[in-house]
Amino acid sequence: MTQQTYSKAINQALYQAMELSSNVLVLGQLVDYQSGVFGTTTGLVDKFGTQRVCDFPVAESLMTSTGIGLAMSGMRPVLVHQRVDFMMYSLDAIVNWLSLMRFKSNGKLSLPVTIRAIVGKGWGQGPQHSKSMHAWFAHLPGLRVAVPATAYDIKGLLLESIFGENPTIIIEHRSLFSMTSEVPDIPYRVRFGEAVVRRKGKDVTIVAIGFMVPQALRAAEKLALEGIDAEVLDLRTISPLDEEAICNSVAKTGKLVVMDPAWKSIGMAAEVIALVSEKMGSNFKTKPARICYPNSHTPASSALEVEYYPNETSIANVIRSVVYA
Amino acid sequence: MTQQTYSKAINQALYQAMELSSNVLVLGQLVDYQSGVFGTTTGLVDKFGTQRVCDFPVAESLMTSTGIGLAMSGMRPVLVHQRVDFMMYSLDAIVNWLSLMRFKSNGKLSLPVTIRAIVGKGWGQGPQHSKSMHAWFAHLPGLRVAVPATAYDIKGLLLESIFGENPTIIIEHRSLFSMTSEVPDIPYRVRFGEAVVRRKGKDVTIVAIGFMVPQALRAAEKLALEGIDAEVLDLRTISPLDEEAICNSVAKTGKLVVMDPAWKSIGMAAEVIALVSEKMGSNFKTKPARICYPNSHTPASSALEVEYYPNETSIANVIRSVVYA
Amino acid sequence: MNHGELLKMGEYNHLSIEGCSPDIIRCLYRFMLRLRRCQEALIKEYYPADEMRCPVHFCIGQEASPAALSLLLSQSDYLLSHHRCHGYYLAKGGSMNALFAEIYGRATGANGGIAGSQDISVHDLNFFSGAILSGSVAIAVGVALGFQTKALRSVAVTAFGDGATDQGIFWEAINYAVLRRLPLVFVCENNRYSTYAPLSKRQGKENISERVQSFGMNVKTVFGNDVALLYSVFSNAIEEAREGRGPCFIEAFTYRWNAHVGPGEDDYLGYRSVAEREFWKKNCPIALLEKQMVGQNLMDSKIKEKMIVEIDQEIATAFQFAKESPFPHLKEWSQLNYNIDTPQADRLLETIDSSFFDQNQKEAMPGPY
Amino acid sequence: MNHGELLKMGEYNHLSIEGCSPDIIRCLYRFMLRLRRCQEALIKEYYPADEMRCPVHFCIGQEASPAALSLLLSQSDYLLSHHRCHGYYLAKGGSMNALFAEIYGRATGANGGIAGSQDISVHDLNFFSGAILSGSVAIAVGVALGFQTKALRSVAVTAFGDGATDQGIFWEAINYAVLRRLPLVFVCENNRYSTYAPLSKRQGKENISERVQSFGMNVKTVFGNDVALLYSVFSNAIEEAREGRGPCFIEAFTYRWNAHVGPGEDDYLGYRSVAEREFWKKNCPIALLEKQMVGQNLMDSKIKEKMIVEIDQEIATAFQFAKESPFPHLKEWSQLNYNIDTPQADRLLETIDSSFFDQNQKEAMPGPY
Ligand SMILES: Cc1ncc(C[n+]2csc(CCOP(=O)(O)OP(=O)(O)O)c2C)c(N)n1
Ligand SMILES: Cc1ncc(C[n+]2csc(CCOP(=O)(O)OP(=O)(O)O)c2C)c(N)n1
Ligand SMILES: [Mg+2]
Ligand SMILES: [Mg+2]
Repeated sequence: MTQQTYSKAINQALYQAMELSSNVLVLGQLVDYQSGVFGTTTGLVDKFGTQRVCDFPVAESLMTSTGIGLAMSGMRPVLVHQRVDFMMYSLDAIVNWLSLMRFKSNGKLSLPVTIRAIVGKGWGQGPQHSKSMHAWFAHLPGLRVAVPATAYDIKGLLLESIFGENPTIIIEHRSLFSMTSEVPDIPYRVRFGEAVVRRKGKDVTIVAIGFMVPQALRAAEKLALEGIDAEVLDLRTISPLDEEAICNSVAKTGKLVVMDPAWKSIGMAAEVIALVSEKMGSNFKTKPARICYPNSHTPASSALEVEYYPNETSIANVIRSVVYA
Repeated sequence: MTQQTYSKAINQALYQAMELSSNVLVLGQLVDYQSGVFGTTTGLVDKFGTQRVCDFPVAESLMTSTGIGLAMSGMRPVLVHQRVDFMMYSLDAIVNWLSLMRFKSNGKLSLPVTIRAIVGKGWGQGPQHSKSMHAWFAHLPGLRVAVPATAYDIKGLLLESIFGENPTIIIEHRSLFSMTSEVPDIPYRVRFGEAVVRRKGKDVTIVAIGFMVPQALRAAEKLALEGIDAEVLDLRTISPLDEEAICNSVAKTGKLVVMDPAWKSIGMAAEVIALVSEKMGSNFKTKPARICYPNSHTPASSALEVEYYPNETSIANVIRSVVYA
Repeated sequence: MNHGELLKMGEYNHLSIEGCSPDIIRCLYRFMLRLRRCQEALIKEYYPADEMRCPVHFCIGQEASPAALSLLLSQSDYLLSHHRCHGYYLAKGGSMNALFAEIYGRATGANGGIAGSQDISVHDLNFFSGAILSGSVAIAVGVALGFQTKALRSVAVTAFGDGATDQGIFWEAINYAVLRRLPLVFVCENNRYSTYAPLSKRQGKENISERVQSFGMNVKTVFGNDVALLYSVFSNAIEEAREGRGPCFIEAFTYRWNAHVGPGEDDYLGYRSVAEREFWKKNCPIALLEKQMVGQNLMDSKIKEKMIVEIDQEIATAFQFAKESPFPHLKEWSQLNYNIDTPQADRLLETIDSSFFDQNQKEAMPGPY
Repeated sequence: MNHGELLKMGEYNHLSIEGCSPDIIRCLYRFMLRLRRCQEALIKEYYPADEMRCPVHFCIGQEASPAALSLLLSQSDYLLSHHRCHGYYLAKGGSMNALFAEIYGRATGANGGIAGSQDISVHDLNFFSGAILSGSVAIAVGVALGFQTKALRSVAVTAFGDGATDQGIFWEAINYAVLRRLPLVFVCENNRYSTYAPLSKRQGKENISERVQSFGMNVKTVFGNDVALLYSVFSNAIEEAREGRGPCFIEAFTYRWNAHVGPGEDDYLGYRSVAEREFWKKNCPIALLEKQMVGQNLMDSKIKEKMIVEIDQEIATAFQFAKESPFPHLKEWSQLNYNIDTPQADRLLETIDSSFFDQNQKEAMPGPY
């Protein structure tokens, strides 16, 4: 067990997966250079060679189809996209083939394809380098979707995805790459559909996703000084969703804030609120709220990024308004 | 004002739009054959020629980009996809270019591109011919999304979209094509963001989208015989969403059922429930409910289609359960 | 070679069965006849029975290519087909019973009634198809890459129409197959049309193979109704691929007799000429072969009669099987879409009970890229 | 022509300014020098100032192609560029002030600070760029189709790197441009690399132009650092396109001196050889032209000095403008993403107050397709 960064944890998961099974391949642009997609694939090619660590042409569409074919032939490919945005070229393969092969084969063939997709933020990533799109993937039947917030989780979920049997999309927020947590050295699993309570509290439930988790925790610490005792639930995976954990927490606190690093409308935050409403009806003590991005593309200017992304103040304000409504 | 089918209303809207402005073009596979995409484009080529009614290669990706370029050069293209499923090849163009051109041009350039996308159902359309995906498009900033349920609305919304200034996706459910309503002969508009109450009622609000509207109305008639007085709200467009109309109705009835012809999770139905929760908190008299498709791809067998799609009985049951909870 | 030139040719008289063993010739013939009669029977039954409730793309006139493949692929080879897949499904050893039952939407169908005609995919047969154009071509690349990585001697074959070559992903697939020298054979059945749209309305130049060749691919263009020729060309290509000598692209010029989809005719739309249809009907792949066989005493009316009786019996059985089979019933959608088992993860990964995270870390400001 | 062959060439000595008017030569030279110095200045200031907070793709070594275009396009022509767009932006008449301000994220930037370096798009200039590879190539097809439909004499030019030709949509665009004979000129700056990956690692054959030609396209391959040659080749292609004689594809072999992105170097990654870099630096497009100009008395150290002073003054002004400009502020995201005005609809469409729908109709069961 050592303290490790998120990016190093990814690197370790890939290394261990490739060691554990010769069926594991990594495909993506520039995965075989020393820079290694922000360090996450560095060194793999030295150990496993270019047949298993494949630099791919700038043809994202084909790359996903190739991943599907690899899985059909018994392999367990990991596809890497430097940005979720670049992956948009491959949506046909994801929607019309990857997500539905198990279904259309009448449950006979599962495709263990893992897609790592990185979200940019900051330094003027702008509208073509900062999209997350995880709500899209979670809406689609047949896919698992993880949005890990910690180094521990990314390693465990990546391994679980590679050695699981479903196609999986793992959304990795670039801003988390340097954050550290305790990461066991052995190959371990984190299961899909199991949220984790990162902070116990009784006044309000904060359901947080991915990159919003550390922000929720910091906000909770800050609000604790004012006497607000927030519970922070890290969903970890959004498909499947740990409905029970969400409902249990809201049953206790009666108040709900959902923090989702994505556009507000028709996203995961709406799903969480709808879910609780359906299950618990009028048992909300106050009106629930979403903390998300505006329904707008991302501006490049740092001055506008500050206004676009929720910050400590705006987050705390929303939580207070739900607690004291 | 004559009684007209949905498909004929589309045909008329296109014809009138092309007559009104030489900037209007129609692009799509087989738009210039007599069969005319289920009759919706029949005859256009005879009047307007192949430069304005363009049969396009089976290259959906390029087709959308071409539409974008046309709009950049001052045209008002209408793109036609025989199935939403085929349009998945073009999502890069939609996500990374079409939806964000206005934004990235700092509000200087709007792209009046209209995309007509048809949803299949029945006769074994199966998993690659029946997806709707409207929640995806509505989640994305920068796009307008309409899901017209009547011949009257499709004509007005199509014209409004062609002569409006935003990129718009119009989801047309194939099962509606033969349904009729009164359709004025003149070119008229139906505005985005204006829902319509199709049936007044006081016991429960049924928010219905597209293909679910006639089903909601039939269910309401049936339930009226049992003494349930349901209000049916047809959203007509889901981006923008008529939040006021939704909240007004629920404020009156206190009970909410959302009928969305799409997968249940993380869709429009979740958004509607979340929205009402946020605005009205615990003012629900009973737990709201969604009537959607299961989180599953569509089976081909007619026996399974019957189990997959909500039917009169299952719809009435859910509404009853919300009313009498 | 292109359709325009072929049309001027009159009756094709290059077909020769020299160098092909009588057994193989008989098998090719029988496969084509069986496929033809099975399609014809389905067409005849489609509307009267009104039980085949899914879009079906029949392949009458295009029997040669699946016939040739039927003798060349082993179980461990993969065959990936487009929507017009009945012939290829049978070529990979699929049963007629399961085919009919799938079209009838029954639980005993090749995919339990889930997929319908255009998405038949049977893992046990290593056979896959799908309705989205070019999709399975691109997926075949991955299958072949898998074989190469594992140093297997298996081959992937992907069969598709000229329409697939409109799509950009097709060209990505060609490029990558060449780049990696994949054990992959591309079979393009160029029947001139994508639905009603002729090639000349969709592509700037009618030279698919030339373009593919410019990517560095081995290509062959052949008259696609000459089954003996197809057999030898496919056989070479598959052998080369199997031996690690890289991919091959074969363009087979052929023609669809029936409507693009469904049991009817769509000629009333006027998208193809009478002369063209006549030419191709005159060059029926079955009749051309039969003529050669008769000339060499490999076929006579008695043999044919016997074959027909057998085949028709198989067809009748398949109809009966399909019609008597139960419809599927489902209560649980989830498991059909998601696999809840994790045998590999169970075996290889540890379960740990812990999670530490320092919540006071600030997010990083990434660099310029 | 390909990079490997060029490398054996030593110093390029075919550059000739014969047949080009001195005025044009001077303009080409000045454009390149201005672009070079402006890039160098941005690079120098990038980290110390720490105010250019967006990814920037510099184009040192690749000044010739934008320089040549700068003299050939009118306002009504469209220019669509990839991410490495500064040169093209200036070529289309963009101001240096607005360029710098955009990179500095200021309200006075070309896009008000919204877009950043790699997405600069200015409708008034008919200039557009974007970070997603091949996207703007495909969009250019639509622009050209618009011109053709309106029978305008405008031309669309799209500039991109070799990386864009990896994408399938690129080949869709080539096909369609040929099919419709669009007034469209493709300018491919082949600098051998997509980020660090050389062409040979991404494409089965190093023959982009040959492949494009097989689609029926007119193609030209040229040494991309010979600005006079580019000028004449572009000029012809644009003229042909303008006259309705169809599209053209020009592959210009060139080289990026600096890192793929950002102000630094990325050679430490070892992805390109010293010899290669040396070759290209020796064949600097500016130095090659200067040599010719000096030979013909079109340039001497005094003229150059004067140019440099002017250019550096413009650059200093641009920095000052950018740094002194205010940051943008936004409260209303909605209007930036959606246009609420509907002038055309207001003018053309009637408003009606009614809606009838017979709710007792049953849905239709569509046919097989
Ligand atoms: C992506 C996509 N776009 C459009 C279609 C609709 N479609 C179904 S079959 C077909 C024609 C295919 O022609 P071709 O590939 O030549 O095969 P053929 O039908 O001639 O055998 C088309 C366009 C589709 N299935 N997928
Ligand atoms: C669809 C997509 N995939 C990946 C990227 C990441 N990317 C940015 S620039 C680049 C290399 C482009 O190379 P090329 O087109 O040759 O232009 P150059 O940078 O050499 O000028 C890549 C792969 C992208 N921007 N878009
Ligand atoms: Mg065809
Ligand atoms: Mg390059």
